[in-house]
Amino acid sequence: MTQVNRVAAAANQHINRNRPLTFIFNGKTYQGYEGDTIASALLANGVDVIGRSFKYSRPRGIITCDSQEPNAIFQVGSTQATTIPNPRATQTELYQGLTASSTNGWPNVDFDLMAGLGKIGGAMMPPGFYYKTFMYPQSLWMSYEKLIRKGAGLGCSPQQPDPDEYDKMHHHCDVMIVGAGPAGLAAALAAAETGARVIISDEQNEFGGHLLCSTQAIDGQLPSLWVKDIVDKLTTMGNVLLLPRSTVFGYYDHNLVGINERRTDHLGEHVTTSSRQRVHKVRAKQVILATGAHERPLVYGNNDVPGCMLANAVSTYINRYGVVPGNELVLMTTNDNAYKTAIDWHQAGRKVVAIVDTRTTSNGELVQQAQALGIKVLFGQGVINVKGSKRVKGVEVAAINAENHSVSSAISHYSCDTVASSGGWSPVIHLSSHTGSRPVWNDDIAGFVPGETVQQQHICGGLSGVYALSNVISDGFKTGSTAAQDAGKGDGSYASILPLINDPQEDPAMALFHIPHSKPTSRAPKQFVDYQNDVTAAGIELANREGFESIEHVKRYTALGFGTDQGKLGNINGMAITAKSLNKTIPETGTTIFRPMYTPTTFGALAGADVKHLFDPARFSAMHKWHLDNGAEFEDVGQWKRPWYFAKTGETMQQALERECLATRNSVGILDASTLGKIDIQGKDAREFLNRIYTNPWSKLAVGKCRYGVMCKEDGMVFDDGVTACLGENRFIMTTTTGGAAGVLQWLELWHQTEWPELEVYFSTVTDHWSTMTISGPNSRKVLEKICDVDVSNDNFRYMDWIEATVAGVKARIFRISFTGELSFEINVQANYGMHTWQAVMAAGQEFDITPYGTETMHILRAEKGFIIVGQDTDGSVTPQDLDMDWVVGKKKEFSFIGKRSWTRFDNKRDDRKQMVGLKPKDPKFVLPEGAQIVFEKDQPIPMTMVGHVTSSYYSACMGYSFALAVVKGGISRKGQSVFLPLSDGTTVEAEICSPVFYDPKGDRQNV
Amino acid sequence: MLLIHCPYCEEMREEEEFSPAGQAHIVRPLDPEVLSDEEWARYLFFRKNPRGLHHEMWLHTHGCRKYFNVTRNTVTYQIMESYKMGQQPSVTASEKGQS
Amino acid sequence: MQQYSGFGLLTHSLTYHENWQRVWNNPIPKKHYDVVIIGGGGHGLATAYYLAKEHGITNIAVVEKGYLGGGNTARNTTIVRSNYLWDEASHLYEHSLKLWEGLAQELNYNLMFSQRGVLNLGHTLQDMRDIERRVNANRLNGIDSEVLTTAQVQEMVPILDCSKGARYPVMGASWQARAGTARHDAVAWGFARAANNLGVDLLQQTEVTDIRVKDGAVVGVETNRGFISAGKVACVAAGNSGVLAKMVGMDLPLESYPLQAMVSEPLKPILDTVVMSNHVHGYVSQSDKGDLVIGAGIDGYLGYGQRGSFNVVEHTIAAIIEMFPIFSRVRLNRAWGGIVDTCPDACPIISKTHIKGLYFNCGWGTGGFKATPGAGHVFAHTIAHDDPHPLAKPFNIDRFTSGQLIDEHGAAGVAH
Amino acid sequence: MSNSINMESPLHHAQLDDLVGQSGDGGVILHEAKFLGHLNLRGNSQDPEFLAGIKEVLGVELPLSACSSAKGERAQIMWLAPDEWLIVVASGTEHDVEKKLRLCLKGHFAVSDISGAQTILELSGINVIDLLKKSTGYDLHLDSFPIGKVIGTNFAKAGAHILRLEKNKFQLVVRRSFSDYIWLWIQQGSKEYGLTIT
Ligand SMILES: Cc1cc2nc3c(=O)[nH]c(=O)nc-3n(C[C@H](O)[C@H](O)[C@H](O)COP(=O)(O)OP(=O)(O)OC[C@H]3O[C@@H](n4cnc5c(N)ncnc54)[C@H](O)[C@@H]3O)c2cc1C
Ligand SMILES: NC(=O)c1ccc[n+]([C@@H]2O[C@H](COP(=O)([O-])OP(=O)(O)OC[C@H]3O[C@@H](n4cnc5c(N)ncnc54)[C@H](O)[C@@H]3O)[C@@H](O)[C@H]2O)c1
Ligand SMILES: Cc1cc2nc3c(=O)[nH]c(=O)nc-3n(C[C@H](O)[C@H](O)[C@H](O)COP(=O)(O)O)c2cc1C
Ligand SMILES: [Zn+2]
Repeated sequence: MTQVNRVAAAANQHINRNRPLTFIFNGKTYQGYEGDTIASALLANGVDVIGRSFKYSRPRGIITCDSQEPNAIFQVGSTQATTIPNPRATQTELYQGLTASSTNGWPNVDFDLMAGLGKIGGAMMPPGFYYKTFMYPQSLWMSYEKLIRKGAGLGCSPQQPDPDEYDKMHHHCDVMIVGAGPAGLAAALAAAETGARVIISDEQNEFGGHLLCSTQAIDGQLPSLWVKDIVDKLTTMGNVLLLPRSTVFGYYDHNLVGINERRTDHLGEHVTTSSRQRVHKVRAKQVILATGAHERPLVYGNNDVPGCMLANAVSTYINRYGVVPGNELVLMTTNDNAYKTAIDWHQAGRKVVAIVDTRTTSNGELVQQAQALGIKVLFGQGVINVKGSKRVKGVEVAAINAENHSVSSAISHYSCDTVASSGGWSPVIHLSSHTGSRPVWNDDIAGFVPGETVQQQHICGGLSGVYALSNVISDGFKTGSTAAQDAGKGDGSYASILPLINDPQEDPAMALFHIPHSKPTSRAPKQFVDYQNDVTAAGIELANREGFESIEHVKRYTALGFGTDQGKLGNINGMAITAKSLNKTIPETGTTIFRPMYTPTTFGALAGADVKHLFDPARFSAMHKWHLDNGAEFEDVGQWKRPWYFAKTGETMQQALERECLATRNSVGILDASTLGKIDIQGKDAREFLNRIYTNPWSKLAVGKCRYGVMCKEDGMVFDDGVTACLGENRFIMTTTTGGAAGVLQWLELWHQTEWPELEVYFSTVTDHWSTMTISGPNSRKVLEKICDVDVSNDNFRYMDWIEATVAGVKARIFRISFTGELSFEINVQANYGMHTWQAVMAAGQEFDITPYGTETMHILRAEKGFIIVGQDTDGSVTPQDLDMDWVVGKKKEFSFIGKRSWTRFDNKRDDRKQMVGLKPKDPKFVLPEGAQIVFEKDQPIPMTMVGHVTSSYYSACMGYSFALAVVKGGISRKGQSVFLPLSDGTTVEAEICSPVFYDPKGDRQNV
Repeated sequence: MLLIHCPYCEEMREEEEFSPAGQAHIVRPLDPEVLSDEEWARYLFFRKNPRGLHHEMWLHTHGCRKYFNVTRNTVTYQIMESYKMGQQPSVTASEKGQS
Repeated sequence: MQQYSGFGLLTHSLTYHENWQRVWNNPIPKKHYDVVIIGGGGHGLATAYYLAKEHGITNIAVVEKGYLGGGNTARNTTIVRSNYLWDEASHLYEHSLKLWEGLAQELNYNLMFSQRGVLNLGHTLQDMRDIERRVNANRLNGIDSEVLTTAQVQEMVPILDCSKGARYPVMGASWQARAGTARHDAVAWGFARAANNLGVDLLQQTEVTDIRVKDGAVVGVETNRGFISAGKVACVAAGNSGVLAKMVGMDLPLESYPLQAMVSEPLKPILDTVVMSNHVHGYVSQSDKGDLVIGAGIDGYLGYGQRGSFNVVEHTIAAIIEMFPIFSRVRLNRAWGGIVDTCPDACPIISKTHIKGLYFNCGWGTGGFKATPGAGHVFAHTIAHDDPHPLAKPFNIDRFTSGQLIDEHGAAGVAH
Repeated sequence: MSNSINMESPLHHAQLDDLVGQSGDGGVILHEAKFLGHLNLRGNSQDPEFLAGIKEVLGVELPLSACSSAKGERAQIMWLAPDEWLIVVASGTEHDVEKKLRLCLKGHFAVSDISGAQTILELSGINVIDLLKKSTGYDLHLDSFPIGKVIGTNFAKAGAHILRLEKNKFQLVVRRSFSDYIWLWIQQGSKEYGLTIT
């Protein structure tokens, strides 16, 4: 197929005719050029229908040339891994082999079966129709919904994981400029000339903004030369970062600007040389918004027939891409500016049927120019309806009365294949709205401009309602230097000389949005306001009639502005229609809120490199490699990977656990305990501090001794526990739970820094400094003796003592503490020696068949002893008393330590609180599920009265029966009684409440 | 995302270096045991939660590990000042119903 | 009230939809109401509806400073479920869920309440213990709830990454089949229309600037449209509850934080349950329009700006990709924020106060949408009888003094 | 069993030694300065005796202004907080230095040996700034981050202290348990520039 609409090369064009590119759309092969978007290439090839509308399945064509496009939303990509749902054809650059298809239309966009349904059903589908139906019978809704969902959505999600990578970069600058049109470029140059650090980004592939489609001379030359000149200057300056293809998707508090740079999308589908997209997070001292203005279409009958376009888009296709998207043009405008489009069309050698100007007259230079070219101008009239279905065939034009919204003459018909419309321009206020600033209406330009803000923000050019190019550029220079000055650079003046520009004199524009039809809006042909969701003028008026008067209600009821263009094209028209129908002004009606994303932003880019193995840091101990090599399965504990159990070949988990438990109880086991938090506490008030933080007393703990402690929050609930050892008169080392380590250190610092700064004490984390291995079991001493230079006999090294020694040639601290109830030694060495020492211990233990065990065996062994795990046996609502651990509460401590006061509150004094007990299932082989709920009475109707739950539960290989820890209401005084556990499989099992200490209740084994 | 001045590191840092730590200037009662349950509950749970100026604590988690105070507008998110622990704010709002 | 039905749509289409009635009026405030409800969100409107319908009190105004349903009701991720841990909470939410079932028919307004089920994923052993505990509690409380294995989860949601290679592999999940989503706006509008029909005045763009109290009893509210006298005043202002409390010199055990949500561009159907993960910290469902509705974390600091921090968006999206790697090329369309009022125990306050005739319903934090009908129902009872509804009793303000907190943090670790 | 004592630095398992010289001219150059002595020091910077003691033991003045560092022949000191410093000394001398500090310092102070807890990664090369821009939100411009400055900040999702040695050379102090993550991160982030290990 030939590019029927491609016209002769003109100087200002931005396509490379020497690089033709082949692409596929809806299965057909076409050609375009480098520099084309899919949209320009499709228009060049004369493709009219590019999709079907969402609700009514109407044929749709390309309307715009930029981020406003509501219709040309495609599926791009050729594989299930690389496909991209919903990119806009107008913003997608062509590359060789690009594959795209429409997102709606079945079996295809030219022949769509749903269209018939759309026509019939359309009448029954006004806004909010689904709130009014599909209700009866109740039971059928889920089936109705299935049907509704069948029609949902535009593109398809990929079905396979993304092969591309993404990353992010942080930047800091004095002046960040958003938009590289004439205003932004001038601002960048002025700011950069002061030496300020400048970043300028634009979402288009080339800088130049509006000038890319303009033919207006600057300094007597093509505007692209002026652009090139400035870009060249900026590029060589060293203090400027230029970011093309970079959308500022969000403007956040404290001048944070989020930018998504598309780095490889224009090169092809899966390019491996760099990340596909990169998010830049810019902290700018000053932000200049130079985002320009978007042209508004007019709202008229059947204005969605392919061939209906924005005037400026038509000019852009002609001037930038060398594409004239039709043969016979009717232009409807409310302003002089759009006359350019007719002139461009005419100069491209095609026929302008007429300019329909809604104003009664205009004498502006462009009007005169057009008339001089022999173009027919019809004043005081409007295009009230379009004929045609898959392409415009003609228009109905009539005199209109905007005041009372009526048609005031007979209708004349013109045949044409293209209708361009311009209702004026709307400043691109989106970014300024992101930080909470509300826009204000400006009557002069009939548009909203940014309102008050607390950000360090400047606006210039089209965004501030300045449209004449000479003013735009001088505004840019001025704003650039002012912003630099505000950032502490330069004196506010600028060196650059204003270029010579001749701006055509323009007559005032008319504030008109909605073209009347001879019938009332409700009966007129559909007049689309927001194309993507098929929102019509009639729909908006209906919403108003039904009482949805707030513009936010209109949005939500009709879906106005909900689409992927977020109302760029239709919002202001919708607001104007609402205002009119409610007899209000547009500023009274107000806008809805523009929020990030400015244009849709790839999830992958927002996540950056924080995916897969980098999603969250995985933390490892110094012995991790050993665990890997020895078959460990790992458990996630916080960010740590801890060995869970070490299965030998062919073993089930349960077998491994039984082996590990028995080995430890009968001989010796070894656990990597390096992940426990360790805090070095030094200072003369360390003891006093511990007294205040822990529930038990610390005043008398002698050097060389260890003690177990429990910490509560001020509400009296346990939140961490561990052993603290006295290293010196004024020095302690505290251990915390693995998951609690960071929190506990912050907790200590909080109290010290905010409440008791007078206490002389310092805290430093030493968690990572120490590798910790616990050897536990009757033979543990024998193992240690082989490699330790100190007498570790019971006489010399008592339970709950710690000593310094050399182990395997390495300086070590050994704590004689036990979490298993067995004779245990916790060996701590500097972590660089962790692996060495571990291996030495393993070698020494070989003759005793030393057995590595993981967290699960550790949990079983400690549970047999009734030791709690904070976070498993407690849940933030458990006091030490509830745990039957009143012994860990100091009764005579002078200071009212953290948590104490709360215990005397009403609820904490109840004697039917849930208390920690042991449970013995009646069936000694049955392991109660952890999390099973407990009831006192077996045969209760639902809802049952639950009195507690199982917190830990295991089969004990050592004891030969299963057992559990649980919390039970008033459980401590119910020992010996039966409870019942109704399980999720419908069975109920019985268990007996007992002491939580199952194994070696006297504690002899750890004391030998 | 906020940009916060750490009075100890003496410069502006990204929000992600910090952790918010709630309302500032809540003094722990010297003798909790003499308080009524109501008074104790007040200390534990009741907060000013103002719409407007708020004095709040932040921890420079990844920087100097120090807690400090910030006066911030909870509507505009503007930060008026940062000051060290133990110091008083210089920017305050008089709020109705507050002692 | 004009009845809605498919047949109605057909007949109205013959007259070009020109004859639909207003769904609510826009009245001038009366001088006096028996009950003034501050806050025209879902909860306020439901309260008005049930007061009028079940307690015969119809001289009611709902005073809303913006537009009806424009607060958190307009900005939540619409997850409805009742599988809470503690008895008090699960009974309240189950009461609500039962009301949801049949509410569209009662209100004659399709709320698009879709019981497509909610999965809460577990990624650690402790997650699985907590899930088991909660599911067991739910079942004994009469709430449908199940524990699923990884394989069952994979079968239910084939696009979820359940591989062992994930940073936090999926170990299982809890599943509530009766849970799901509802169309948030429709909930507000449905209640508003029904309340309006029962005679309730809906006063939009009317901001309460002060609450007047005389001799320990409430007498009315000051608004930007003048003083309105009231026998009783019920505050249902979500994130702004603290501001209202301050008007009568009260502090509440509440803090208001920014909570965000976001949507992707619309996609063809790909996910038909709600998938939540506390551990990787994100959740997602797909709306009937096709967009992925994604919930994010809460900012850690107070904020009334109705927007949140960008890093929360980044972390949330990373979490979604961790669960659903195939969504990496999908694009984010919009992100927004609400102001949620959170209690120290992550449970609401439905309570009388020390001021006679003044009531608060607040503290729903990240999860009060699901409670809309239930909360409105028990709050209406509380107001009408000046005595808490039995289901509301445990949610008294006094619990912070007694210590009888209902700690639902486990259930609310991630917003929902 | 042999008598030798094998030390393993936090990045031991990355087998950096094997990678040395393997990847030509990378835009990012990484070197692990392993096994140095690391001491965490706490004390009162207002106390002249404390300052004098430091000077005496380490032969260099304690850096007092925020985010500054000092380097002497025996030690390098980094400011971490107004009352906290990191002292880096030659491999194996940390015990002696600690002992001496305990002897010479008076009043309220604290010293903790954390030599096993962290490692120092030296990052340099023409793209080192690019890599750092991907990793930390701190402004790396010489005006805000001059040579000799040290900052505690985020490094990707971990924390780190970063000291600037030269325009294009930095020291990263990272925690042992996070070092594997940081190694993976550095590899990922420098892919497009090339990574050279020295
Ligand atoms: C992002 C996000 C996601 C959430 N996701 C879920 C979810 O998935 N599931 C779930 O169950 N819950 C969710 N929630 C919570 C849920 O939205 C709320 O708990 C619930 O909507 C609260 O309803 P409401 O009617 O009490 O409050 P709102 O809807 O906020 O209504 C309060 C109203 O009070 C008005 N008001 C305030 N002050 C005044 C005044 N002075 N005068 C007059 N009017 C005033 C406000 O304008 C507002 O309209 C989410 C919340 C957010 C923000
Ligand atoms: N005479 C008229 O009626 C009239 C009306 C409107 C505009 N104009 C012309 O428009 C131009 C206005 O100049 P200008 O520089 O203010 O605007 P511009 O439209 O020339 O440039 C704005 C640029 O900002 C970019 N942009 C917008 N939002 C962005 C985002 N979020 N992220 C990245 N980039 C973004 C756009 O891609 C565009 O390139 C002048 O040439 C003027 O003559 C004329
Ligand atoms: C469940 C749900 C789905 C939404 N889907 C969309 C959507 O598809 N497109 C859109 O633009 N906004 C969508 N929104 C967001 C609204 O546009 C809006 O941002 C939100 O209601 C908050 O209001 P505000 O942004 O005006 O403050 C959705 C909101 C909710 C609660
Ligand atoms: Zn700091």
